[in-house]
Amino acid sequence: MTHLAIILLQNDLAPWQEVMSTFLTEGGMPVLGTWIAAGLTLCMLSFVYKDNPFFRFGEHLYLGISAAYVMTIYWFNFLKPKFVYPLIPVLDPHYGTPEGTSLNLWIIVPGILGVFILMRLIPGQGWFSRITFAFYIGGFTGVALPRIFAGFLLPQFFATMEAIPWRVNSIDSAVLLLNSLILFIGALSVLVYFFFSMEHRGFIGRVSRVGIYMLMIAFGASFGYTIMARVSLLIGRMQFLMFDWIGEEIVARIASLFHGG
Amino acid sequence: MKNFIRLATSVVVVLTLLLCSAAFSQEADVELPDEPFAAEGDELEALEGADMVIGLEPVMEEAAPAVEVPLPTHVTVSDLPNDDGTGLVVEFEKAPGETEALTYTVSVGAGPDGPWQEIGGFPATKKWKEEARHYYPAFFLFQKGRAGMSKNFHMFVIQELGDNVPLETGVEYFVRLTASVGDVSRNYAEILSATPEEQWFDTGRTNVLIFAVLFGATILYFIARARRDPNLFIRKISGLDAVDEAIGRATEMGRPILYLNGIDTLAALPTLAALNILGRVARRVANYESSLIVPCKDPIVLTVAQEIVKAGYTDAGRPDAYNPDSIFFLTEDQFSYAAGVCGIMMRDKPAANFLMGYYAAESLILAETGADTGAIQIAGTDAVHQLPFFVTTCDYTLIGEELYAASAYLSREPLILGSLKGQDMAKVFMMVMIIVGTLLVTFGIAFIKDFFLALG
Amino acid sequence: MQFFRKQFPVLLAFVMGMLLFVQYFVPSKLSKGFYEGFADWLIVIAGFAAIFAIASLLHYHMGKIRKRVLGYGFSVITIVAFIQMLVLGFVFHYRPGTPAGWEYQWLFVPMQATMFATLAFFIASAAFRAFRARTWEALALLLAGLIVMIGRVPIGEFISPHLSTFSDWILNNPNMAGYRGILLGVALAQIAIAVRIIFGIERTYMGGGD
Amino acid sequence: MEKVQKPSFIERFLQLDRRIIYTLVVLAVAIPLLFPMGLPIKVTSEVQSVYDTIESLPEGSHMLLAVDYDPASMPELYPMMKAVMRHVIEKKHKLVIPVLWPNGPNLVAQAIEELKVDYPDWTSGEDYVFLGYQVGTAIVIISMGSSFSRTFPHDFYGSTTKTMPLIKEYDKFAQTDYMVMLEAGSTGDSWIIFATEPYDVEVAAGVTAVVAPQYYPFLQAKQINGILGGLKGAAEYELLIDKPAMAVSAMDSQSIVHALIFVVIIIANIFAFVLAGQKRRQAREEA
Repeated sequence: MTHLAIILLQNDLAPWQEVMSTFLTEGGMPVLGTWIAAGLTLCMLSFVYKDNPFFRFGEHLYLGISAAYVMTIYWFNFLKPKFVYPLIPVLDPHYGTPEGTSLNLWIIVPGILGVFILMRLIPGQGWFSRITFAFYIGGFTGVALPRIFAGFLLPQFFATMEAIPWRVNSIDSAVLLLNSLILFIGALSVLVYFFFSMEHRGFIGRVSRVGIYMLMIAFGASFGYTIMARVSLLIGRMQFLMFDWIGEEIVARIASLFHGG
Repeated sequence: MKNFIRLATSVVVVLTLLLCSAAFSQEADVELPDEPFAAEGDELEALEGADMVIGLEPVMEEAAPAVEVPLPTHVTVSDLPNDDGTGLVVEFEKAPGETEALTYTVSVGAGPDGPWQEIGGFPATKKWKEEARHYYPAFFLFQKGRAGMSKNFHMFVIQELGDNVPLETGVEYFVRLTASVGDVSRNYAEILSATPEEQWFDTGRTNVLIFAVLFGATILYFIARARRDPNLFIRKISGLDAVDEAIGRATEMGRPILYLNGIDTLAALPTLAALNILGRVARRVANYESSLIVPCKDPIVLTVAQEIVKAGYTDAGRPDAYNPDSIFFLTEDQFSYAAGVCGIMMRDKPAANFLMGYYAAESLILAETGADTGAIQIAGTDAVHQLPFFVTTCDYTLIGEELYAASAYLSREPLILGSLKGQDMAKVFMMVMIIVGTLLVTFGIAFIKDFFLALG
Repeated sequence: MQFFRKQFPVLLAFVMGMLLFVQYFVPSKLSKGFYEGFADWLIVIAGFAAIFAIASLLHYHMGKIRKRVLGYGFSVITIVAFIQMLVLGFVFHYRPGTPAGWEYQWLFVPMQATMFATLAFFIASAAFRAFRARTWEALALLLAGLIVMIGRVPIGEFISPHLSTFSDWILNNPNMAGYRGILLGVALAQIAIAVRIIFGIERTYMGGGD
Repeated sequence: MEKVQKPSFIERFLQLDRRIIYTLVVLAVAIPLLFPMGLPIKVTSEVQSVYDTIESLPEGSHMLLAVDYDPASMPELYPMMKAVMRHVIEKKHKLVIPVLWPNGPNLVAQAIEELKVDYPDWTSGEDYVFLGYQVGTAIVIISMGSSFSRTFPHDFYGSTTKTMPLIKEYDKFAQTDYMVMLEAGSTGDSWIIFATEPYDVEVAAGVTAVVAPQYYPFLQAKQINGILGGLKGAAEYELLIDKPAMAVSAMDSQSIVHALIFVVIIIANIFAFVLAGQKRRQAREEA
């Protein structure tokens, strides 16, 4: 799900908007909506059987709508507040108040870099965009590098260095020892599997075999773990089709046919 | 192999040195268990910035209350370390006889006589300096163990004067501390003051700097070495050996090749890795004279992908065969992108699918649909939660690090191979550290681990 | 001009990379402002790239319509859907109780949920084909998968009350160990690629380079 | 090498068309929805403690229900949300509902409408306030520490919050007696860091199965006092409040689908094993 925010304006709705709102949220329109939603649900589900014109219709509709959705968000959340307002602050509805955007002509620089990308549309001038790529990728890599250490490498690194509870005097403590050995040896053997500059033979070969087994167990476990969540999604769609669309009463009546009552 | 030995030796030497100093510090700890301030006073940056350290005797402001309200004996207000000059910090050792009912309140004024503005309060069970590791990187260094560390010091950070008004750098602020139990309150005897200052190095990030320089230098060193000695070994990665086979098969069948760069933006490193592989694949596709389809999800990735494929065709000597229309934008929404790609898989029937880069839940939709069409599928991702689905449904999967090694493997460029070697050396270093560190921790010497934890 | 085509981008990537790397260690106001400014700049660039993406989208579908490719009618659907949603979105945002909000609720959301839900089918068929004990590795995958899968639903309790305990154990121990190894390796690989990019050794992304 | 004339049943099963599996999955989901079987569900301790806390609060306690998910996670979190809301209404607690995910509000509105059928006296402004969505995650949470009505000047329906009776007595995060957050991502981290920890408010998390592992460390650290995990957590809660609904009936489907996949995999493995044995024997005979 896209987590780009939509700004819901909290302003009071103008009268004509209120009329429109009533029309869309009460009476026939939600019913029509349910039917359309049910139809599209079936269209999209049909592709697991095989490609067909219904799916193709749904797919193309979905592509168009979602592309437009994202593009409007680009405008409202990115270009308008970050580019247009700093360039022409008068356009900001908060202009003149402390929350208003102030003039910032530096924003022309990324504007020019952005235009370089659009130069790709002109044959032969595509190389300009390379400057933008270099700015974007170079800068972002600089941002990422220390954060890989801080957020990723070092925490995992230190988490692996846990004391091994080697004093065994009960079954519980034996399990603890086993767990900590699995974590320790498991993580190291997977790292050995990833050695690229030496051949996996002899000792290294054997350790990397252990690494492969660890990976396989991890993959199997994640796979099994995810099944439940995915089945939930299908149940959700089925509940929509059966109870929201066909209707609870009709479904109950159909069910009672089989109950013999 | 020689390098391994050399590297391992240096690691052992460094660790021995650290171990020795650990032994000393342990002794120091035994001698002075209760006075970390007095013992290591000059180690503590926290105290360096203090403008005032005063008042041992609390003074009662009101008539002796019926309820006993304890006050701390030793309060300091100082600049908040490691910040941009908008913070002050109030610190004190917990008052003798502190109870759960006790609440501390901090007020700030422009002058020593007020007017006072209440900034915030906290119960005596909260706000411990021991929990604010980031601001006091060295504070824990010589404390015994981390786990059982008792909480002895309160700290309260002042960063704004209510309603989002930040503190100003270089302006002196006056601070009053009040302790209260129920309705009875007492003020701390002295009004303290301090000035927020900007810092230019974040000591809380020292360990990141150390590791970044260490690993960066290792990688650059091996790149430099590769310039002199370009014959480097790289182990077999079967997923990448299959690239030629897949492209060849697509050519024979006269069907296109589908290449996906994942669903993340260009600001993600897996996407960059995927684009690097795209460059190599495009060159091969151009040589084989088959066609390539690259549907994109991110606008910037789209533009870069076009440039890369064009370069690949040019390098292969067939710039005329490059068709910019085959690298196009589908949409930026996750599941409609998946729907669109599935549509392409089912209708254009590519004979080879490359699924590289970062993926989320849609990974399985793409891989299963692709498997159904009978295409050879080569996937590569570092998204650990999607790896199980690629491993089970694709013919070949590049797991995690292999995705990043792919561009070295396919290009065989000495410099990039060198960086791979450097990466392996960093790995050896890290593994030795983990083994030695774990052994030390197991036998009760937590110094090395604490040393690095303390730095960050 | 040759300089701007070839060397300048490499230099720019190096300068930007180093500046932002150093920025991480400097808490001062200047550095904070620089970082925030950079983030805003990236957003603006992304906005312009989005315009390019729209051009690409329209060009792709218009091309199909112009050439009367088989099924070009579907491209018409995409273009019409795109344009009407764009207009409605600009006018109404996606507030509930507006036409844009209505389309969002009754077209976009159900299609998204359905695409997501198809995973239930795919995960079943993938399990059927992949969970075969052909090799010892595959057996490890199979066993871990089956135990965790059945240990998470009520029917697992039915079979054995220890099953869910055991499935939790697998998730917290061998599973975690495997992922920790992958993550450590990936972190190292990312560091290596970042260093290569900053120092201009990896420049595939610039296209037509060397 | 001569081929067997017709593929045996075993061979045909191993090559089973995926569409047959899909059909079986659909049936395994739909039939239990039509005919609920009521397979036993064991209530776990992390769900029980959420129920116990709400149960033990005195009538009229202030509860906050944070809604941080969107339609994609609806199958798991919506039944959970309804079950918790139902419990709150039955115990006559006061409820305030903020939403920090842009596409969440419509789901809450829908749940409120559905609950009003059963509880027509449950009134906005007095018994509950639905604050709607506000952009800015962490900033919103921090700002709610000082005032709900200033952070959300209007509720979802456009009424002014400041004058509502409930908001007059319950306008600050610190006045919360218990909080439940419904999370499909990591917004819960922000709630814990900026609200429940600083103000020392007890909180429980209702989460999707996929993000549940992220929240268990909080439970271990006692930063949250309970977890409702995925559809199973929702089903357990519905059982606790004795109102089995969507989630309980869905659990039957879950169990049946899992059992189906399990059985099919086991049979496939046995068949593959038998087939391998047959092939080996054949090869030996030929040799």
